[in-house]
Amino acid sequence: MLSETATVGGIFSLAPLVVFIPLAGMIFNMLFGGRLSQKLVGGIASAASGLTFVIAVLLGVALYNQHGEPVVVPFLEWIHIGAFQVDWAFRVDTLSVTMMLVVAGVGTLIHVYSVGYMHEDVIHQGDPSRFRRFFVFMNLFIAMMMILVIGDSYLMLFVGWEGVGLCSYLLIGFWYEKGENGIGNAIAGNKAFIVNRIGDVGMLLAMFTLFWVFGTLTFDEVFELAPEIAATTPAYIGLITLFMLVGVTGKSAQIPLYVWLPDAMAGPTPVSALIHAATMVTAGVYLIARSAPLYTLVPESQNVVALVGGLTAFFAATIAVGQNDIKKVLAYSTVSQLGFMVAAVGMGAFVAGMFHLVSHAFFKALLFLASGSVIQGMERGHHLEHHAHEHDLKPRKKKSKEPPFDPQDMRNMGGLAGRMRTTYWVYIVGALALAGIPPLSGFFSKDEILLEASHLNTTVYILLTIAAFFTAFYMGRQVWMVFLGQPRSAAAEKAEESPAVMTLPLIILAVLAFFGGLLNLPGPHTFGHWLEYTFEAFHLEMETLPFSLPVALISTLLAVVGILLAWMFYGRQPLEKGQEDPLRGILGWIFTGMQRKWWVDEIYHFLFVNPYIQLSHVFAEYVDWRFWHDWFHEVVLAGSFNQFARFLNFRIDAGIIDRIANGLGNGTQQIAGQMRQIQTGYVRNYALSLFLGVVLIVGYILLR
Amino acid sequence: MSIQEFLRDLTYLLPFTYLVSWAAVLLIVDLFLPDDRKGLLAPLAALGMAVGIGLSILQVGQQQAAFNGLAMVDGFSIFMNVLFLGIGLVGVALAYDYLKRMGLERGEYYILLVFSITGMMLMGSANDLIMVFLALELLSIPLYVLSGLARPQQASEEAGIKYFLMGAFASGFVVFGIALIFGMTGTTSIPGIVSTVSSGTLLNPLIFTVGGGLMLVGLGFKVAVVPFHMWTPDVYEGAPSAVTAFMSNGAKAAGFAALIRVLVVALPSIATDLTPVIWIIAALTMILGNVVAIAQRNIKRLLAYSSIAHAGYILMVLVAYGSAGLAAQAVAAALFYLVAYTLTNFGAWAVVIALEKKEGRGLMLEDYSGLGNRHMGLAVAMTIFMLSFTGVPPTLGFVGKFYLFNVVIEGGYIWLALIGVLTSLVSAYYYLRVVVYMFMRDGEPEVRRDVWVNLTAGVTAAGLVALTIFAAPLFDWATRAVLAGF
Amino acid sequence: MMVPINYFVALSGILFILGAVGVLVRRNLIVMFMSVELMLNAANLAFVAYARHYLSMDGQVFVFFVIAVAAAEVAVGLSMVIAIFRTRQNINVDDLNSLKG
Amino acid sequence: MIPNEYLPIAVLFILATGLAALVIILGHAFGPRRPTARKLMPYESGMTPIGPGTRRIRVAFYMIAVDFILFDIEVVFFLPWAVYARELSYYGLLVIGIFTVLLLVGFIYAWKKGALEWE
Repeated sequence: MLSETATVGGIFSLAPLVVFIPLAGMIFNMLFGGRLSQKLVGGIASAASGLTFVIAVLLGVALYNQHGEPVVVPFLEWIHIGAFQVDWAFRVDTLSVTMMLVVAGVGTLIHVYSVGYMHEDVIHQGDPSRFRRFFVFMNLFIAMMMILVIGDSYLMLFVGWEGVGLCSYLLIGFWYEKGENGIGNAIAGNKAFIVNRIGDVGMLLAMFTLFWVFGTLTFDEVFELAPEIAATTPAYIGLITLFMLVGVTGKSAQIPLYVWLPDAMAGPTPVSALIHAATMVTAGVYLIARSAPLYTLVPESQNVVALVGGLTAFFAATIAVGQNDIKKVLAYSTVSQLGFMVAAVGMGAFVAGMFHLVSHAFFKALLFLASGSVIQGMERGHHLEHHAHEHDLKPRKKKSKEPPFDPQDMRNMGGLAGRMRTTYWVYIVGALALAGIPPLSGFFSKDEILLEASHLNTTVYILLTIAAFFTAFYMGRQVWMVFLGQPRSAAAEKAEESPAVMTLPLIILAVLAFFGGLLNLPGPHTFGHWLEYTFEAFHLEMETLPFSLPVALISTLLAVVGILLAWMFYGRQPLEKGQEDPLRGILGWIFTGMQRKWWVDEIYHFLFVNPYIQLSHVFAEYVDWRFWHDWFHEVVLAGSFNQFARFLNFRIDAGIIDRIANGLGNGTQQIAGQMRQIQTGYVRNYALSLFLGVVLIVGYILLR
Repeated sequence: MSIQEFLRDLTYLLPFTYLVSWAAVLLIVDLFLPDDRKGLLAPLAALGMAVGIGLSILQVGQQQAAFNGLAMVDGFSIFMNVLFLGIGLVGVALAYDYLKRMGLERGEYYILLVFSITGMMLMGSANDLIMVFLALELLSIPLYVLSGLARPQQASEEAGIKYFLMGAFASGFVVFGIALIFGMTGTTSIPGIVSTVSSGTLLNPLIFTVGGGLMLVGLGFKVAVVPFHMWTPDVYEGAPSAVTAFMSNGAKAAGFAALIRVLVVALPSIATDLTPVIWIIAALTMILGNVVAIAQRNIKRLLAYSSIAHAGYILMVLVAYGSAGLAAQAVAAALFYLVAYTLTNFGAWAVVIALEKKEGRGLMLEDYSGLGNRHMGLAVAMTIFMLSFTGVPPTLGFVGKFYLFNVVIEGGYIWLALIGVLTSLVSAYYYLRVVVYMFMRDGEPEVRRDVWVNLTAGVTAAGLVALTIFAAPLFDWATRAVLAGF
Repeated sequence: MMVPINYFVALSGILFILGAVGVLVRRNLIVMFMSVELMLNAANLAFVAYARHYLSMDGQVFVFFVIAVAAAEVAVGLSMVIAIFRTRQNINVDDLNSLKG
Repeated sequence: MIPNEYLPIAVLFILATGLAALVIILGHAFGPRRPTARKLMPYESGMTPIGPGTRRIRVAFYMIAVDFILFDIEVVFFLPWAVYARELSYYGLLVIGIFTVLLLVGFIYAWKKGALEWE
């Protein structure tokens, strides 16, 4: 204890800086960024992120020096109500430091990469003034993510949770006026926002229940009390953990709320890498790991979580097989891998889940960034091609008839290996890591999850193993379609490698993705022991399973088979330009299902959005009391007639799947539009409302 | 009562008596100002209120009854006085350029504003139902006139007469309610009522509760809760924006001050009897305000519905108050939320005023398109206000909502809290739409640059974020203000 | 023998409701004001009656204030009606509905 | 119950109302109706009516009326003071003095604003 108080004054007092440095970077760029060059703006933002990483490392070292003893650094008193108090306190323990290291480390690399990427992107999209905005948002995101992981209470976690959601929303809609029909990106942002809101309701309910039951939101106090409450009324804890799961399905894109993540790829690629692959979406995994002392008390909840994770892993992996958009494949792969992590932490294999979180952050960030490099390479090629033919293009003005060129469509690629060598090699590393080929990082982390699953939950184990097979297959498919074979478009022929500022972070990430497995080799279990400090503080026993050869063999074998199959379909005989996907012939409607994402969006639309809109109409009819119309003049009568007509005329607008968000919005708008008609503008009407209120109140009092 | 006592009591109420005299002086000064120099009254009125704040602060720590217990000086009244005078100051700051620009520069504005403030201050210190009634009228009547200030514009006239008619109607209920309470207790003094109730010598508890219910109607009208809210959108839209900005904060704060004094202090037994009624009113208010706001395209109307919705949130604490041991905490949460709401609301109105043009143009959501590109600062400030309205961290609105919900949950009203949370999620839809318009639509909004309006927007925005960190001391202050008198 | 207090209160209640209904059903602004006045005076009646019942001055004092405030209200209302009449040549409340929704 | 002293009055009221109603109803029921222009004319004490029956009153009249109401009603506060002026002595004088001064300020304001001008 003495050592603890002594060190709080030491390096640990730096803890608040992990939030304030990125904030400072953000504010600086906001105030002065307009007058600085792009390089300087990007440099400052990257430096802020890098400095945060340095602090995180220092915290980690300090923590190691005192054998992982958790430290709470008080910062400010925040909310005091009676006995209830929540302070701004920073919790430094091995779990939070791990998250900080990942967020700041990967974040810094992505910042550096973005300096190159955004430089070109803003030119391509035609608004260089947004370069600064991008880095402002990115720094804000780092700050918010830090609040999320370092907070000492569920309330602070929630603040960060909302904050990163806001950043995600802002960055998905970064090119808000672009996308399909000029609103595609905005709709994607909206969808992410609304779907996450559903998850947030879960989070809020969880917090309310927590507070109601425990009377506090601080981690230590909650976990201290939890066993007591579990002994008397375990239902409370079950409720809390299930509500939390709803939040997790929203933020970490699990069934049934995963639909927003693929659409979120509308944001710039570095955003997809940082927020929608490496960090923010793993917040749900972190939340469950953080709440381990609660989850371990209710095995029923654990089962639900594990099953949700397993199903998601499997389900999303099948969808990824059918995608042609390079980023969509990775997006569904992310959903699937998040499923692995959620399944792991759900089963109680917190170390395995966190380990996979870390290695996934490495290789998935790598893959996304590399895909960004590919996309820009394609765009550069397209640009060159366009310019080369400019003079002989002039006479024939058929350009508008051709569908617009899509630099993200893998069917337009092929043969890029020769033109983009660095990108190709790092992509191979990332893909092999993701596929789980030893000795890359993905193998070890995935293997550990499978190992735990084989002991804890057979259903989940089977689901995950099949998912792992699909993973290898779709990554093989992608590599062959993108990099090997012959170019299938003029742009692919002219594609160019990206500048060093982009490839350097790629190489570093590739090294991390390659050697990341060393963190937690089966024997020494370094990472496991590191995390145990945190869990032991709450008296959770973490047993380490011995390495199991059969499990490793099966998964490796399946991965190799997957890659071989991919080679059979896409490698042996590379895809020709305009050629149908060979899988369609073999799988038939199943492949269509994969391509169409199993019609989930359509089903949601049919099951929720449409009934919602219908219901809102019916409801509105009743809310919009006839009374008002009868009472007053024809204006209102005519209005109600029109509403009725509109109600009858309303046609089921099927097919606009991606407008779930808009659908929800419109429904509410309808209700609102109906309700505002009560406000007729006639004073006597208002007086009547007031009088009715009086009559009701007095009536209640007298008749009660 | 001797002359000495009389003079002593006058000094107890010094901020109030001083401000009334100052208003009278302004009235005379106005007569001697030429028509194009009426703007001079603005600094004079501001000076008067600034001095008033100083006088109020000097009273901190005092606790006295004045004029045979008609009025009280206590922590609560001082807190409210400072709040009201601050509201008045911002009201002047927002109006100075606006009135000139709109061709409405009339001396009456500043004078009526000061008179209205005196009414609010009286409301804060009222310790007798006579005072409550007088204060209510003293603050309302100038507001009726102010709403119609822009005559002969039809919208303004309509707003004035609607507000007046409904206000007079509602005060009829208040007076009758007071009559019934007086009839059942034989006194109008708040402590007297309290002792009659606790001694159990009520003539008829049922009629007494009806009286309380009728007072609730009148005060509910002032703070605009469903179903007594109908005047709000029309009046907010029709009245000149500067007036609306002042009214929406001042009248609401005063209304809640009175609700707290009357329902919570004087009629605790009624407060619990009426709990189901207030529960329903609060729920309806939150739902209706937030849902109907979605359909609004006019920013003034949108803010009007928003103000209705927030009245619902604050009213929740009067539900929770009935639970034992929560009184001080509930009232403190309400005061805190009131302050957060006032800051946010003033900021939002400052932006509205900056964008408004003559003849009611520049008030549609579309007119906010592209504000983010053209006037980054203003747009960021507006974003902060919208976030604070929604209750998103890190803004004071979030902390305020947190305290409110906390009290409500502790009182055991989980469902009410749930409605509150869900409706504030709904509210995100229309608040963020303003943000979407500002940052994600293109347009060329014209903005009037006025230093006072900009200052208001900047200071409130910065305050909303910065004060989040000092939430605890602020809340402590609110709690102390309450505990001193309760 | 005194008239029982309840008679006064009942009368005042009836007058009050008459006034309230008047506000609801009349369209002429001036008549609506008069109805509001009726409500206030109904309350005054109750005050005076109770004041006599309790032999206390409080109720009567209150009546004074109500009367004074009512006068102020009437003055404001009347001025507004005049202003509206000048712009619209009409004081029918149902024509005042440009603000709504 | 209604006290006995009031009974005769109540009887008188009922009788008077009933009789008046009876006469009017009977007249309506049995009287012949032969309207002429002259009969339909409003009754103005035998003079020929000039102009419409409900005449619009000039706005200035209302303005004066408003001022009258205000200052007339305020006199109500002088009454109790006048009754107890002796007992209240200087204290009463001071209070009513303050009240008068405030009233005076209002009066000066109205005056200077031209509220008392007829045109």
